Amino acid sequence: MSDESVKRRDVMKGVATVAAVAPVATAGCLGDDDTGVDGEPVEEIELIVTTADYDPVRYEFGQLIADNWRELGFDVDVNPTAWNTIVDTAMDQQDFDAFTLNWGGRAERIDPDIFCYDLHHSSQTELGARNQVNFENEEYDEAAEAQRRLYDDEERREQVYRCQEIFAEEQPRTPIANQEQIMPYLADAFDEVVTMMGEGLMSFWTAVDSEPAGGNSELRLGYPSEVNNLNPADGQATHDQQTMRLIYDRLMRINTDGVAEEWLAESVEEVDDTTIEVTIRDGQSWHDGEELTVEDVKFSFEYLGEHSPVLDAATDPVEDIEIVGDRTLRFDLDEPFAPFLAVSLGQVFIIPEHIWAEIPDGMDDVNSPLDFDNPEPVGSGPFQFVDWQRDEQMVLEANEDHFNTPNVETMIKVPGADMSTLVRLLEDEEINMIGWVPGPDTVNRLEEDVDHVENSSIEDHGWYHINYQLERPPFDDKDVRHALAHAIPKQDIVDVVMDGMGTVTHSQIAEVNEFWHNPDVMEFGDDIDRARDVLEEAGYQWDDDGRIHYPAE
Amino acid sequence: MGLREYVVRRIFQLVITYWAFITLLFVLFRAAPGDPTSMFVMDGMDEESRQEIIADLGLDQPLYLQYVDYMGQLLSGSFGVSFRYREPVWDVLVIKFWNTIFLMGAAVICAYVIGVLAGALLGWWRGKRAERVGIVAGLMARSSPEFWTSIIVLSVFAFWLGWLPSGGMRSIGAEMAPSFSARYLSTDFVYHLVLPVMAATIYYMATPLLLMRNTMLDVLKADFIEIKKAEGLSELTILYKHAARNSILPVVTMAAIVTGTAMGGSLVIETVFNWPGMGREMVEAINYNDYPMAMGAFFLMGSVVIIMNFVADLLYVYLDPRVEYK
Amino acid sequence: MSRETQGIDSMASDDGATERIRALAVRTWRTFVDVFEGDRMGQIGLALLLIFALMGMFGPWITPHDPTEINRDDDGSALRLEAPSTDHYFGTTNMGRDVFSQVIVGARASLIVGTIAALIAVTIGTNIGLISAYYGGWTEDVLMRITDIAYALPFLPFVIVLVFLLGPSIWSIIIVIALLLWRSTARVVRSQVLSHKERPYVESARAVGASDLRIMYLHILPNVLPLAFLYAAFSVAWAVIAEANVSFLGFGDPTMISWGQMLFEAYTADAIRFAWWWVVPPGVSIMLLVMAAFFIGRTLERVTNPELRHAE
Amino acid sequence: MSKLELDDLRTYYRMEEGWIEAADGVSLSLEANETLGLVGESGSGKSTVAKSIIRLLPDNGEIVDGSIRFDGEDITELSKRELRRRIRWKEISMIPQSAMNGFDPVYTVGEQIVQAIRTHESDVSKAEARERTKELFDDLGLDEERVDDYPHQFSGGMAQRAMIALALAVDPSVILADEPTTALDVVIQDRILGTIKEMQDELGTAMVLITHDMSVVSETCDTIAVMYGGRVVERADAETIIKRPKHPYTLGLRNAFPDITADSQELVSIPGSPPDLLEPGEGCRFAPRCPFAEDRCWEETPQPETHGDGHVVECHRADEAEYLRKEANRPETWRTDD
Repeated sequence: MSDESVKRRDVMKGVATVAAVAPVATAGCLGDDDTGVDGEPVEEIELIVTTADYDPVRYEFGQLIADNWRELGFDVDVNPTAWNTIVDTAMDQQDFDAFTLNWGGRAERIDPDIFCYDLHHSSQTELGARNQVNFENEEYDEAAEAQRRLYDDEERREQVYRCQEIFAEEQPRTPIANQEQIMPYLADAFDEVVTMMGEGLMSFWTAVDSEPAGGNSELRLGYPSEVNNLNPADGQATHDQQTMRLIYDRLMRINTDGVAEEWLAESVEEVDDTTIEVTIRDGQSWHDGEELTVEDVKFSFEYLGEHSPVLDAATDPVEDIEIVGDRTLRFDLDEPFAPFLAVSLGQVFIIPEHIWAEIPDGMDDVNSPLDFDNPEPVGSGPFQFVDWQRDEQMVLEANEDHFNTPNVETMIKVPGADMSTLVRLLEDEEINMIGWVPGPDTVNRLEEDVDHVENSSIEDHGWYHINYQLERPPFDDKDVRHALAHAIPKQDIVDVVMDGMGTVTHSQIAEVNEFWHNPDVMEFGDDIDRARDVLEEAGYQWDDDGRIHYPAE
Repeated sequence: MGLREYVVRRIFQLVITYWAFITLLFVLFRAAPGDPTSMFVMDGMDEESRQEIIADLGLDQPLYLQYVDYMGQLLSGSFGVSFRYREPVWDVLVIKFWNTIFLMGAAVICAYVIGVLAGALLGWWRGKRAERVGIVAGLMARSSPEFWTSIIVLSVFAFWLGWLPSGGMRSIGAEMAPSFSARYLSTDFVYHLVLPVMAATIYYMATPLLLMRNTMLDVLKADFIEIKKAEGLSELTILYKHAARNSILPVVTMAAIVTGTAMGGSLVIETVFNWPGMGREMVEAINYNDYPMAMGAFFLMGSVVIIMNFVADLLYVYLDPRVEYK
Repeated sequence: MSRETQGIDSMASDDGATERIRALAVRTWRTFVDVFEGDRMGQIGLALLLIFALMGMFGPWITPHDPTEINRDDDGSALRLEAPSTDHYFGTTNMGRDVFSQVIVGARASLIVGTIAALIAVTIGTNIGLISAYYGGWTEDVLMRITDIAYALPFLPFVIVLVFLLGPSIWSIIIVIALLLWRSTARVVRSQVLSHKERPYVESARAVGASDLRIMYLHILPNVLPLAFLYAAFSVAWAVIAEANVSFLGFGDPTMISWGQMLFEAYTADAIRFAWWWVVPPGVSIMLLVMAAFFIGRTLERVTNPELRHAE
Repeated sequence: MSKLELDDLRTYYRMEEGWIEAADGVSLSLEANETLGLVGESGSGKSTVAKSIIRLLPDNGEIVDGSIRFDGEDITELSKRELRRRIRWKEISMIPQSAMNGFDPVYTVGEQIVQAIRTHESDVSKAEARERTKELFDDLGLDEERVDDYPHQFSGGMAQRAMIALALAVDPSVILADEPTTALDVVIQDRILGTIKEMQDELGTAMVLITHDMSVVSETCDTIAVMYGGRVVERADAETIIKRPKHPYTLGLRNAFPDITADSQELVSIPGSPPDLLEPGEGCRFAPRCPFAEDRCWEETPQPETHGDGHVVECHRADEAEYLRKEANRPETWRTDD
């Protein structure tokens, strides 16, 4: 705590110096008499939001937040920016005052590691890494590191709770809301529809375990964009991975409760802190009929570890893989890594060595594994690839030989140019499920007017939030962050922008992620008066125009 | 100048235009901000991985080397590999190209047939109320961007009357026909084709319609029209065999431009009607920073326009026996 | 000989220049008045344009609501998708914004893009046409090849690519549209100048030693100006449509309300299915503005082509 | 019964400002095999008369009164359809001023003649029609092979011959020739006129030759009607008109062309311009330009009066013709004050 305050004082000194130098020339005429306050005015805040069409929610709540901040006396410029540019400037170059963001809830992110460690550990602050806000807090770092080492969930949870507490107290980002994921499907087509936090009807389990109604044997799933490619080494887009995991097995799967469970692995055993022993199921085969062996598994981790930029992080902790039996292999880790089961074993695709060993060397025109378009993917998963007409449909067929044969016989993935074309297709019964959240108005219309369509609903553990650049004033002052956070109309955002389809949140781990969520952290939001009080107590002042000024020196 | 010499010269011009077009493409896209990885940052990619991919795509090479590469690739008939699909751009586009050609080709043909016939009629009806109504209708159609006509026909024929499918090119789940002709001649395909073609036709019809009417006014003043009337030919014969036939030249030249507009229009029409064509691909490619794909689509669209210009010039020579090759 | 065949120029001497231009202005003005007087469509076009221009200029002051404000009812909840009422003439959007106010403010984007892009395009086009026709030779060859290449570029894709490269702002939209739109003006102006170049008034100007620039801009240009005006009207129409298309595809200026953008939002919110009042006003506005430009263009066509005046 | 008889034909054009009285009370008659010359300046209404006969008036043109009898039948009463099927080309064909513009440029001349034949004689095969076209070409002194040429490949004179072939294609009984030779040079003019005459004699076709050129009619026509300001001011047999005209306008016209009489060597044109026919009101329409106009000429419209054998004149001073002729021969008479 004392370290932190020292640091802050240093920064403040810096600011004061700048502030003292810059307006010195004009000090005479801009003197204190004019404004009635001592400190320099707080800089203009540029709030970067997405464009309305990229994400109307972020665009809209950006405006609401700006309105409230202005009420506090801040000078706020809302700047709707193309997503590409946000990535380049704000996320890569860390060149921003504040910007809105949404971490989508993928199954792999149910494990708290990414939200606790990757996003907020001080080692992740270099350009391009994910701690763009430059949050550096030793105490936090300790907790974030600790949760990685603890294989015991209860013990680990304590550290995760600690992370959430410090995060809330420091407010390097202000969590705003979790979206309610409402996805429509045809009621007549299914007896039972499985859904999952964060992914809704796009989840693995929906495809595998949903029970079609009599007469229907197909899952026709619409999604508002097309799969890019089915190269397991590439898979940059979430959607690609969501498709490939139907075709390729993984050793573990994250189940609907968010817990990693054995999948292709029959058993997973922690031999010690850094040694994991995995035994794979007996008698598994590839879609082309070849037998799936433990060598394939070893090959997959090594091959993808070497060639796949996306799975790089997942294979990173692995130092060595050793085959110790017919169906058994051991992973040796550099250091204890608790998320290994969920994040690594649960993410790395198992690919056939007899095919991928040839790539790229056995191919013309393919220079690296990433260049391979993998036109007819061969996996061992519950679905096997049949045909793909890009932008029309992708046909997958149930793998009858799989240990968990899907309940549907066929799955057709249908891409739409946008949500409205998909909703049209659903109403025309051309497709029977949509793996994306339509706008609230469409949800209401489907609910009220369209009888044959039903909505499935589940919370997202992904979170809408706002980021502050902690290296820049005034965000370097925790009091300011607190005040800004208090001023955010979280409830209004959920009610108005999301039309009630969401939940206010105060932590980076969502409430729906019950096991890891810490319900007892500092809460901010919906209280402008409190925000003003906080600023006043910290010595901030307002001039006659209502503009906020830094505390006098 | 003989016909042959004219054609040769025209081909030479074609080559120059092509080269300039291709170079322009390169310059445009290499100046583009962002790179193909930025779309996926939120999906969990770290910085190191991004740099790896950028190097893998050759984007860290000096610009002139990239240009040489690019020209070499194009000369060997390759557009390169899609950043996004990891598949040769040509393989993706060859299917979408035909999807677009069938859609926009049908639309331009419909627009021309209807526009020319109706435009001729408007010219014939000079000064009548029907002409006025026709002109206003034509201007109205031309003033409504494609997406607006699309929204209207969609609302009427798909949502309200429910006669036609609201999007897509084929029914979902239909077996993919193996042969080219079976793909594009099935009733299912035509059923899906009607609505987008209608939307596009309404917009593109206006240009030939109004132009045809204008040139008709000139042609109808010609002496031979009077003679043909005096000859006792039927009005229809005079209107379509003589007057319209003589008015069609500028309209034909305009076809190249209308085709160009239609290529652009495919961006909008295909997006609204969920049509798996080049236009929609291009919009997505830009959104995904997939430059080879966007370039490929742009290249093909430009090629259609350039070739249509070329064909229009040759057609001009064919249609008008008086034309001199200059 | 009529004015059109002779060219508006008989004096080549310097002192006549201003007078001549004034006379030309007066005559042109009279012709405009004449032509518009006899043409209902042209009058409708002018009236519409005037209305839109007023909306564009005074929009922010005459809107009944702030177009970006979320309207709420008494208990603070947003008035989402309200049907048209006396309070909200065109109803509200899914965020509770007033559609009527947005339509009024949206006029500005269309007008700015339409007029400025058209102005730039016609300026470029007229100059290229003038210079290439006047000098001929390789100048003409080069300029006309460039024009050919401009014709080879599919309009909308080019605009979208470039807007994407330059960043989505209204100014890049304007520049990019203008960058292609000049091509048609260049071609027609060139052919018109070619025919003027050989006329006696140019010869005599040359005989008294007028410079090329002087001949081009003081003698020939006034004669092709009506044509340039005509193409300016058409360019306005094309530019407005282009802006709408760009916005509809999601590449528009995110900081500015425009009709295309409104339709894009309405379309992606699927409002076609349940909120016609949000869809129809911006669509009809685009149509009417473009129609106004075409109506005016049609009337101007009669100024440039007197034959048409008699034909109808 | 005359082949073609116009009785008090009034054809007006509707304008915003009122009616243009382009043909105002025109009476003419044409016997089989006769050639009638219709002479006048442009704007005199001669073309309006021709267009009225074949009913090709522009949309704002209207036959407001009078009749046009063809073989005794009033063809102004016919429906468009009947007119097209029975009269046009089959009975009355025409030769336009410029043959080059009379053909559709995008079809060969042969195709167009064949089309005309087959429109009216549906039982004729394409090959037969083509044969007949070749024969016509032959008769008119054109190379048979040229039937496959496009109009632009013909010279002016040849095009005019081809046009005559078209006009004669279905053997009409009347040809309206509207300034058929004005576009050609003098030598060819003569030849074409000769050819027309020849064909006409051979086929027994009547012809109305419309021209502003007195010298042309004098050689070719049996009767001549002179039009001015929408009215026939004088008509008679050719010799009478050439030798003993009575109307001052005819006198003036005579002076404007060489070789009609040896009396005047100097070519003198009539000063002034054609009258405005927009509701002209009372008075002789030639009065403003007439050197012999008197007060009554300004006030009363002269009516047609017959002077001798079929010589009809519309002039208050027709009785003083001898004196007028003498005066008219002096160029000074036609000079205006300036």
